[in-house]
Parts: sequence; C-alpha cells; structure tokens
Amino acid sequence: MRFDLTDDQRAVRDAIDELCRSRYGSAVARSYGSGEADDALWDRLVAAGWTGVAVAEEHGGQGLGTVELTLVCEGLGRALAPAAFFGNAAAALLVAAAGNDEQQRRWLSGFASGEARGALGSWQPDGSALAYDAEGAAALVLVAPGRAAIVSADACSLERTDGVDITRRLSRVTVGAVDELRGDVDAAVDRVEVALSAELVGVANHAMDLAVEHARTRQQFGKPIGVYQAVSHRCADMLLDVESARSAVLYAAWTADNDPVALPFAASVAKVTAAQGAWRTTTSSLQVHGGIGFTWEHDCHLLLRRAVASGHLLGSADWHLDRVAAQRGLGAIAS
Amino acid sequence: MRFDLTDDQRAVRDAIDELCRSRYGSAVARSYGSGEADDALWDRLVAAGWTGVAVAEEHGGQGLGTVELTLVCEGLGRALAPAAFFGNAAAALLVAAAGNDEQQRRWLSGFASGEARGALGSWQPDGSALAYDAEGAAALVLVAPGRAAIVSADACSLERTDGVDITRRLSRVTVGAVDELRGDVDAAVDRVEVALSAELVGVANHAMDLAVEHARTRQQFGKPIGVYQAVSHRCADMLLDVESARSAVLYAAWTADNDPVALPFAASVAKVTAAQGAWRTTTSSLQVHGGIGFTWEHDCHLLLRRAVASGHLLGSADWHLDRVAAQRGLGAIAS
Amino acid sequence: MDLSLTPDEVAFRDELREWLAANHPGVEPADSDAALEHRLRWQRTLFDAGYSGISWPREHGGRGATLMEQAIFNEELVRAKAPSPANIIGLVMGGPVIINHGSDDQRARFLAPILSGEEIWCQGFSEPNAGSDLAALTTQAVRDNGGWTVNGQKVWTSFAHRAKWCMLLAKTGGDDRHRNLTFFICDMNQPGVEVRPLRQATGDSEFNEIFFNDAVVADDNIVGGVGDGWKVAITTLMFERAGLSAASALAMQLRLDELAELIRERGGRDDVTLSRRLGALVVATETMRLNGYRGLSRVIEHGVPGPEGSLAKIQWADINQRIGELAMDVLGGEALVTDPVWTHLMLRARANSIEGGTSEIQRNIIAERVLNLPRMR
Amino acid sequence: MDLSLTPDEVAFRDELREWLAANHPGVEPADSDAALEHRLRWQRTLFDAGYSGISWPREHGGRGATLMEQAIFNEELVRAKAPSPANIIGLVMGGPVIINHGSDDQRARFLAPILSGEEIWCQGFSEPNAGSDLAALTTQAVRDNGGWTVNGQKVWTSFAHRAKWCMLLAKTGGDDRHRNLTFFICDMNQPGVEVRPLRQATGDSEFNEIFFNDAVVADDNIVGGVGDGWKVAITTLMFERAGLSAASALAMQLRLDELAELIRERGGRDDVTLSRRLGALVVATETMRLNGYRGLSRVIEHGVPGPEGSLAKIQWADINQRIGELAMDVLGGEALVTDPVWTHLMLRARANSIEGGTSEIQRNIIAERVLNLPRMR
Repeated sequence: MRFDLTDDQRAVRDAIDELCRSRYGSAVARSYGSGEADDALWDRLVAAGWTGVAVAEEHGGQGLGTVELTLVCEGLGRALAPAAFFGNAAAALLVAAAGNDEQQRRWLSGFASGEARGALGSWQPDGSALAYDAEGAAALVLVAPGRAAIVSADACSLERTDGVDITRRLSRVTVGAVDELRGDVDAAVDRVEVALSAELVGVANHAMDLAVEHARTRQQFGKPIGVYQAVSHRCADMLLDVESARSAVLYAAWTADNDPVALPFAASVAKVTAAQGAWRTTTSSLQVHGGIGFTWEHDCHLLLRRAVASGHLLGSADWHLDRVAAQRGLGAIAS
Repeated sequence: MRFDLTDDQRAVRDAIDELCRSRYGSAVARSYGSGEADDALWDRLVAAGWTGVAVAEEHGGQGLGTVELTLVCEGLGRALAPAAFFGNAAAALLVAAAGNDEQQRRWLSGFASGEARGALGSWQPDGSALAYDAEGAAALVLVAPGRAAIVSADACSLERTDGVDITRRLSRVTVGAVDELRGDVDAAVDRVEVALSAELVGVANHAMDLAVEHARTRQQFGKPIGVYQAVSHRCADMLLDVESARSAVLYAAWTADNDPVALPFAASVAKVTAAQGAWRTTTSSLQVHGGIGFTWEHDCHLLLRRAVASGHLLGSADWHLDRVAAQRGLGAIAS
Repeated sequence: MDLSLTPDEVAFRDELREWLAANHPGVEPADSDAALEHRLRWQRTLFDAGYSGISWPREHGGRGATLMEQAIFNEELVRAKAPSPANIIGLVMGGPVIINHGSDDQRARFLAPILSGEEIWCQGFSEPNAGSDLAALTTQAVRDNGGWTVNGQKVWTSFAHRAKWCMLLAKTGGDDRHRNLTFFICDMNQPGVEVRPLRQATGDSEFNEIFFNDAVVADDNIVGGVGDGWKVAITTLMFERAGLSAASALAMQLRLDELAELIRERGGRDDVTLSRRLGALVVATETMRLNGYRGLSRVIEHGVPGPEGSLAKIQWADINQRIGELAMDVLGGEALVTDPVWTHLMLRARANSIEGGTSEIQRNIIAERVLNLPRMR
Repeated sequence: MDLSLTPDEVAFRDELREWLAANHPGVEPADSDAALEHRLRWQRTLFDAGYSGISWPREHGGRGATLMEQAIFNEELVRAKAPSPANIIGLVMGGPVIINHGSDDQRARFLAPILSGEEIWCQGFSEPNAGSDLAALTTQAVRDNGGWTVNGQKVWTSFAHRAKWCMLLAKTGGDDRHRNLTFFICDMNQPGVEVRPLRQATGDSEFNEIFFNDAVVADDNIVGGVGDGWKVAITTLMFERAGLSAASALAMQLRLDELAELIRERGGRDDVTLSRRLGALVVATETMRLNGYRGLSRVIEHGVPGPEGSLAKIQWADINQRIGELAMDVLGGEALVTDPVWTHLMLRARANSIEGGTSEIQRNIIAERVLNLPRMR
C-alpha cells in the first residue's frame, strides 16, 4: 500500500499548477466571470490534451484514472478556473458510467478531444436546471438525485443569471426532450462529486495559503499576528480541514477505479469533508485577513463564493450524512 | 423596566451563598453523594424557611416569586447541593400549577414547611422512574411529557443506582397506582425546567470561576496561562454562556409569574441555553485545568457530572428546539 | 426585577407607535445615493417631531429621554421596519462625545445640525495598518500657525463622501501610546481631503477611504485637549455599543421569521435539521436581546456603558453569520444563484466579526477587563 | 498511489488473522490488576509466536516488519478486539529509543525483557508544574560517586506500580533549556522510588505519581549523553504517535457501530439529528484513518515521523469527545444513570485533549513546524 502520488501523478499536478500559474489568476477569473474576457484556459487545456485525461483510450482519451482527474481539478480549483473543464469532465464521467454504447460513441470522443465540449446542469425542483459555463458547449448532461440525461445544446435555451460564484458564468437552462442515461447513475454521480470535491480542496488550500502568508507578515501590536493563538490556531484548523479533505478525495478517486463497492461511502466522505472544509477555511481565512479580506479587490471573497456555490452543487451535506447513516441502519433513507 | 435584582432579591441570593459557604462545599457533597454522610443542608434550609420560598402563603409558604426561587436554586447549584431542595420545590410547583384543590391542600403545606418533603421523579420509557434524593421524602411527583402525577412515598419502591452525578443519590423508582395531576401540566413542568436551569447556571458559573482562577495563577512557559488566547478566549466564551443562561433564566422566571403566555418560549430558551452552556463551560473549564482537572480530587468532574445529569433531566435540547421551531410553523411538532 | 414597562414608558411607546404608523417613510430605495436621501428626509421628519437624538439632554436639543426610552425607540423603529436616520454616527457618537467632552462653543456650533441632519458626520479612526491596534495609527497632525496640518489615510468610514465633519484621531507627538493621540473635528469640505469609495466583498460601497493631504484643522476643533485622543475615542466607541443590542436582536428575530417563511416555501418544513437550526438561532437571539436589557439596566444604575457590550458584539456577529449559513442550506441547489436578500446577508455577515472591533479583540477585552485575566506583554 | 495491499502484506495479514482467531485471549477482566495480568499473558503469547515488537530489527529480537505491516498488525488487533500487550510503553517508546540512541550494552540488557513482557516500562516526563512545558521540569539528578541521585516528582505515568524501568527525564544542570536535561533509565525497585496511584475523574486509577527521594541511577543507564535528554525525549514522543492513528480510527469506527446499535435499540433510528450526528462522526473518523495512512506513507518515504501526528491527535480527541456527547443524548433521560460503557467513555474522553500533549499544544506545533508561523517569544 502506498497512499502517496506516483512520480507520474506528481507530474500531472505540477503541469496543471504551472499552466495555471502562467495562464490563470484571480484577475483573469474576475474578467472571465463578469463577461469581459473569454475563457483563456480552455484552449490550453485542449491543446495539452487534459480534456481527455480520464476518458478511455478507445474514445480518444488518455485513459488515466480518476486520481489523475482529481489532481487536475484540484489545481484548477486553486486557480479559480472556469467550469468548462469540470463540466466537460463531469459530462464524460456520467456518459461513460451511465450511458449506453451508442451514447458513449456519440459523445465521448468529442468530450475527450474538447472539440465538442460537455457541460453539467443540475435539475432544480421547478424543472429548470442550473449550469456553469454552458455557452459554447455541444451538450449538457443534467443530473438530479437518481437521474441523469444528456441533451444537445441546440435543444436548450440558456439564460444568464447572477451567480454567487463570480468567477463562473451561471445560466438557467430550459430543456425539452432529453436522452436519459439509464446505466448506474448513482455511481456516475459519485464520480462527479469526487471531481467537484477535488476542486474544493484546491479552493480551501488557496484560502489557507493566503491566511498563513498574511499571518506571517501582517503586524499588529508590534508583532506579526501569526504569533497570536486566535490566529495561529485558526490556521492549524485550516490545515486539518485541507489535509482531511485531500485524503478523502484521493481515497474516493482511487476507489472509483479500484474498489467501486467502497465508492458511495468514500464519495460521501469526500463531499462532506471538502464542502464543509472549504466553507470553514474560506470564511476563517477572511477573518484572519480582517478588513482587507472583505474588500472587493481581495481574493478572499472569490474563494468564499466558490466554496458556497460548489458546496451546494449536487448532494447536500445532509443528504450524504443520511447515506452514511443508512449504511449503519439509521435515519430516513434506511427506514 | 428594570432587568436587575431588587435589594430584597439580592438579599435572597446573598443569604443562600452565605449559608452554602458556611455549610456546604464539594467535600460535603462528595460524602453525601457516596452515602457516607447525611444531607447537611436540608435542615438548615427548613429552619431558615427557604423550603416554602415560592409556595403561596395560604399553604404556609413565603409567597415569593419564581425569580426568588431561581436565585435559591442557582446558589444551591453552585454549591453542588443535594436535590432535596430542588425536588421539593419542583413537587410544589407541579402540585400548585397542575394539582386540584384537594391535592394542593393535602401536599403543599408539608412541602412548604419541609416537614413532608416532595421529590421529583422522571418517568422513563420502560415505565420506571428516576429520582434524586428521594429517600426520606413523603411523596414523589412523577413527570413525563404531558403528564404529571403524585404518589405517596409508601407506595413506591426505591432502588439505589449509580448516577453520573456523584453529589446526589439516584434511585430507580417502581410505582403502582398514582394520583394524576390534571391541571396545566405543561405550564407546571416549564416552571420546573426554569428552576433546573437556574441550578445549571450556578454550576456553570462555578466552573468558570475555577477556570479563571486557574488561568490567573497557573504558570507555563514562564507566564500565567491566562495570557494565551487559547485559554483567555475560552474563558471569555464561558462568560458569554453563563451570562446568557442567567439572563434567560431570570426572564423565564419573571414570565412564570407575570406573563404566562410567554413562559413556554422563555422556558425553552432557558433550558437550552443553561443545559448547553453548562456542558460547554464545565468541559471547557476542565480543559483549561489540564491534567489536574481530570483528577478525582478536583471539583471539575463533579461540576461536569452535574451538568450532564441535570442537562438530561426533563426535556432534551432537541425537544425544546422543536417547540421553538413549532411556534414558527416548522418541524415535527408543527406538522 | 420588573420587566414590564412603566406607565410612562408605555405611553411613550404607544405615542411613538402611532406616530410611526402615520409617518413611516416607506420602503427604502435600493440605490445607495437615493437611500441616503431617503434617510436624510426621514431624519428631518423625526427631527421635526422631536424624535431626533431623544436621549440627548433638553438643553442640547434632545428630549432628555431615559436610556430605556431610547431603547424602546430603537426597538420600535426596527419593529416598524423604518430606517435609521441618515446621520446615525453624529447622533450616536459625535453628539454624545461633544456633550461629554466638548467646549461650550463646540456644543453651540455642532449639536443642532447633527440633530437636524444638516451636517453628516463620519468617523476616522481605522487605518490600513491600524485595524485592531489604535496605537499603530500613523496619521499625523502637526501644529502650524494657529491650526493643525493633517497627513495620512483612514479606511472603513461610512458616509464619508457625504459628510461635513470627520471625527479624526491623529498622532500629535510623544511616545506614550495613551497620550500621543488627539481627537479632531475635521472639515471634509476642503482641498486637502479626498474621499474614495471602498468596494466590499458584497459589491456594495458602504464605506470609504479618506486621504488627508495637508488638510487643515483649526485649534478650536480639538475635543478634550491635545493628547486626550485615546480617552475621548474610547468613550466614543462605548457610546457606539450602548443600548443598541436589544434592537439589533429584534432585527435579527424579524429576519429569522423571514427565514422560517423561506424554509416553509422551499419545502423544508419537516426537515428537523433545518427547523432545529432555526430554533437554535431564535434561542441565541433571544438571549442576546435579554443580555441587552440586562446590560442597559446596569448602565442605568452605574452611569457608563461597560465592556459587557463586547458580549453582544460577539453574539451579533456569530448569529448573523449562522443565519447566512443556514439560509444557503435552505436554498440548497438554488444557493448557486444570487439571492438579493440571503446571498447578500451571508456575505455581509462575514464582516460582522471584523467591523467595530474583531471578535478576537472583543474576547481580549472580556478576558482582560471583565475577567481580569493577565495580559500578554 | 496504490491503496491495495501487496501480496506480501496480504499474506502477513491473513496469517495474522488466522493466528488471532486461534489464539485470542478472550474478554479482558474488569478488575485492573486482573486486566494487567491478562495483558501480560497475552504479550507472552504474542512473543512466543513472534508477534511482539514486530517492527523492531531482527538483530534486536523483532521480525523486521515494515511500518505498513506494523500498521496492519495494529489494525488487526483492533479488529479482533484483542487487547494491547501489557508492556506497550516499552514496545512503542522504550525499545525504539534504546535501539536508536542506546549503547550496545543497553541494547543487550534491556531489549529482550521488553519484548517478552518480563520487564514493564513506564514513562516519567510530566510533572505537576510541567505539563505542557517540559522546560519547567524540576526533578533533579546530581552526580554522586559513580552514579546519580534523583529527587523530584512525576505524574500521569501509566503502569508505574508494576514497572521495572522508568524513562526518566531530569535536570542535570545548566541554563540552556535544550541542554540541561538527561534521559535516564531508572530502576523502580529501590527504596528511593515511591509510587502512588492517581485517581482520575472516571474513578479509575490508570495512572500514578512517582516520588523520587534520593533514588539512584547508574551512569550506564543514561541514554544518549548527559544533556541530550531533550533530543532523546522528542524522538520518544514522536515514536508514541507514528503509525497508531489508523488503528485508533478503526477502534473508533467499531465504537461508532456500537453507538449506531444503541440508537436503534433506544428507538432513535428515525431521529435524523441523531443519525446525522453519527454520520458526521463516521465521516470524521474515516478522514482520520485516511490521514493516518497518508502520514504513514510519508514516514515510509522520509524515514522519520513528522509533526503530522499532531493532526491525528487533535482529531482523535475531538471525535472521542463528540462520541461521548452523542451517546449521552442518545441515552436521553437514562443518561442520569452510569452506563459502564458510555458514561465511562464520555468522561474518559475529556482527558484525550490533555494527555500526550494538549490539543492547544498540538495546534502550536502545527502552526510553528508545519505552517512556519512565527512563535510568541
């Protein structure tokens, strides 16, 4: 057993970090989200072949594992990247795990190459769906508890709406007839939850890094504020949240490819830990920053907004806790 | 409006504190709880007339208010006194608020004088009841949600059982026929909850005082540990819990006599705040004390045990939160 | 202990309630400039009816209301969902400081336009490098033929772009941290003062930065004396908190009623996790309200506000933040969409534990001044 | 990344499982003396089968197992609900310290009886006035014709009343806090050593106080050199934590299964507050288990245990305390009665955030050594 990245996996992580460092930062994320600039990252990700990272080779992907996919997602989450990559990866995971042969043949190669991108929509109680960065996508995969379907973008109408997360473009989607994915939807959605959780690990880690840096340098009462336990213990708790979420995501990603029976539990652990950890870490980081962290120009609120929005995408913490409890014969789902 | 004690009320508080200081401390509480010594306090409370503090004058009591009663309870809680006073006061509150004329005539004068003491028992799901310090009582008043009844002590069999709270004597009670109290049981039980909450305020305040004193004097790393925010901010949070619970108890006690419509809400606020506050404060105080606070000889665990036991007597925090939510049209009770 | 209102208090409340019903200014406009105009008109209406600065002494233009009447006034405004008057900083801080520490000339000059709202006040204490630590202020005032020349920068000032006067805390020399600050009343309408809006995480611009570049203040506009700034400022900050917490708690109760309504609308009525979380917030808010009244009774008895306000400040921030968090969970998947009420509240509440003294500073104050714990040197 | 066991690891586990099924020592007696005897016999059984100190090198009597095999061993013991061997302190701390810092003579003298359980070890670090702060130790060792004379008091030592040897940290002169401590192996069977049981809040006496009154230690029983005590002790504390957290997490998962059973028995199955609280604890425990394996992989790669153990220590204490709190709420009105399992757990868990370095000290360690935050001087 080795619970650590291989050299190849480290290379994936480093390549994404390098790509983001040179191509994407919060200033770009802001202008993309506000509609002032195009998505500066997607073409690069396509050119480098990342779009097919976890798609099977028979459909033109790299055929790497879910672990490698989560490393890409974590790096992109840290950089506050648009949802084009995540949505496309989610669409590919859903079609691969829950689509039939025909659906897979029709869609996966386009997702893998990035030439016909997929986007993810979540059905809402009123029958509409919410989707990030769906403009320019070839297809939308829509999910609700126990259900997934794919629909060509032509058959959707998108209406831009103000999102909490201002580094992505949110649309309200109205769809007509959809093509149901009738395979193992739950297992497919669990994989998407893991990818989403990986993004949240990146967000939380970024917020922690900002807080630690601020605690080291900001002086009050003649000392760096990191000497005060009210600050330093906050930072220690952030590390606990970030590392716990990272462990949970890596494990869940590994089970997706190697121990699918363990995936539902592992995915729930990952989502609960990553969503709650990102909320705690981003809010705590803002508190460490004080007033400056509450300004529009500072990145604290971008990370916090992402934590709120992504934390409420797909299954809620309570839904996942119910699933965990049900495995022990407790609660509403069990009864 | 004056949300502050009158001089007469302060005199009540000071008299109880003085009585306890001279007559009751944790060493006495331990030997009483373990059965080594008799209740050293009850006769004094009887002699000073405190047993009738909130019983109407027509039944031989002092006819003072619920506020005065809670001041006595808080002082006795602080001193970790036995339950004889509390159980007798609870019995009197229940009979006075939910008993008929005959029941009141039969029991209240004995409760008020202390010559025929009452004790409180809580019915358990298996049909038995648990009662503190019931030996020597003339009668037991038994409560369950929505139900209260009185029974002569002759008709009960008591079996001593190990309690979490080692400063009181816990018995499992088996009863046959009981005499139902058919008046406004809910309003009666709410008054008992308020008296119980008052005891918990005393417990929490005592735990805070110990923690603050320890934080001032205990040296580590060449400084009193109270200079470290991990300690000082804990103490600040204790003050918040203690003062919030005290405000809530005083208000609830006042509504019992002056604004009964507000009592159910006020009693729920008091119980939730006092029970949770006492748990947080006693556990936090133990943490501030470190190893010494975990020794048998130290009082920290006596306070913690009392907080656990009294916090789980009568309505649980969730039950009270459900009642509060129901007033806003939410939750299980409302539906 | 008597929690009923006295007959005088009941009469005051009933009269006010009736007056508010008849004179309510209507819903506040969303646009921030229009909202300020709305609040200026509202202050004028209050002033004309004798409801501006009600707890100020009669000789200074108030109605000499008791602190309890002031608290009733604050609660009734909240209950009626009427806005605060525009010049809240002048009314709550500026006026009381001048009444307590100012000269007769200053009282004659400054008090009346505060009450009427003709002159808006703002507060210039915080600086970029002096948030929690006032001793780290670097704005300098230098004596200069009969007046003072001020250079430096202030942040987080409300209403600065509309203010006539700024309560300005500046260094005036010396090393003693309790004797090297002076409290000035600085005219904002001069070339040496530049105001820039400060955009917040919510996207709003409630606050400003002020840049002082050789700004001039007359000698007459010092409150207290040279070097008394620390003492005067501390009093100001205490006035900021006294008597507001019960009304703040009431405002949160109203908000919680709306959140209960949202839970019912969104079908979460039978989700006991949501309803118990709401119940816990109702309970916490009620204890804050009660703590507020107990604190007020202590002030009435002992004369000056004490550090108990720190408890209310911590509770207020904590409860607001938990309301925001619960609202997001109630919205569930729809929490991705900006909700004008709840998303804004969730974001805005994050500053509650920072503005007006961080929750960490409040805990320090409680530990040191209430519990007498030793202080790190 | 590969979370499956290697074929060798699988073989090791399967053989161990089979052996445990055949050799399980049965339920541990409630009486603490009888329990210790039970554990002594159990250690002898393990030793005879080659399962004592399995990760010690072969030349020192171990089987040279990998750290991963050690972790598997720990987990399988938990899974089989078999007790720890009696001489756990000797196996986990005493032996490794001597292997790493001791002389050849010390290895020859001390290691074998640790493995067999013939000589029990205890740890004498903490003192009444030096809990978190080892620099405040006052126990003195003075050189005295060929040996050392020790005076002072130690607290919170497990097994002291049955121990043959005590790892004793004592002051040996000088002001440099990192050079004035020496690590001794002190014989407990001598007139100068008195052991008194220390009764805890639970009512049990797991720990002791040791009083040293002119106790004698031979020069040969110094580990490292005079003045190396700080360095040697830090290593000891690190060995205490390495590789145990995954097994501790597994033990908590088993406990949570029992708590789920209690919830079902007590009719709380449909109370989602209880089931979600249980679910949250299951989730937290799982992340602790996973963090433990990640930490172990790092140790295997980098050789020495790092301060990541502090994260596990915080999680362990926090989860255990929350299990105790939830159990009380599940018991409800019956929580007034002492439950041999749950009341004991609730009380005992309060010490988890104190023993072995308080949670506050662990956060200091994380802040300073992992996050490189500045330290208060």
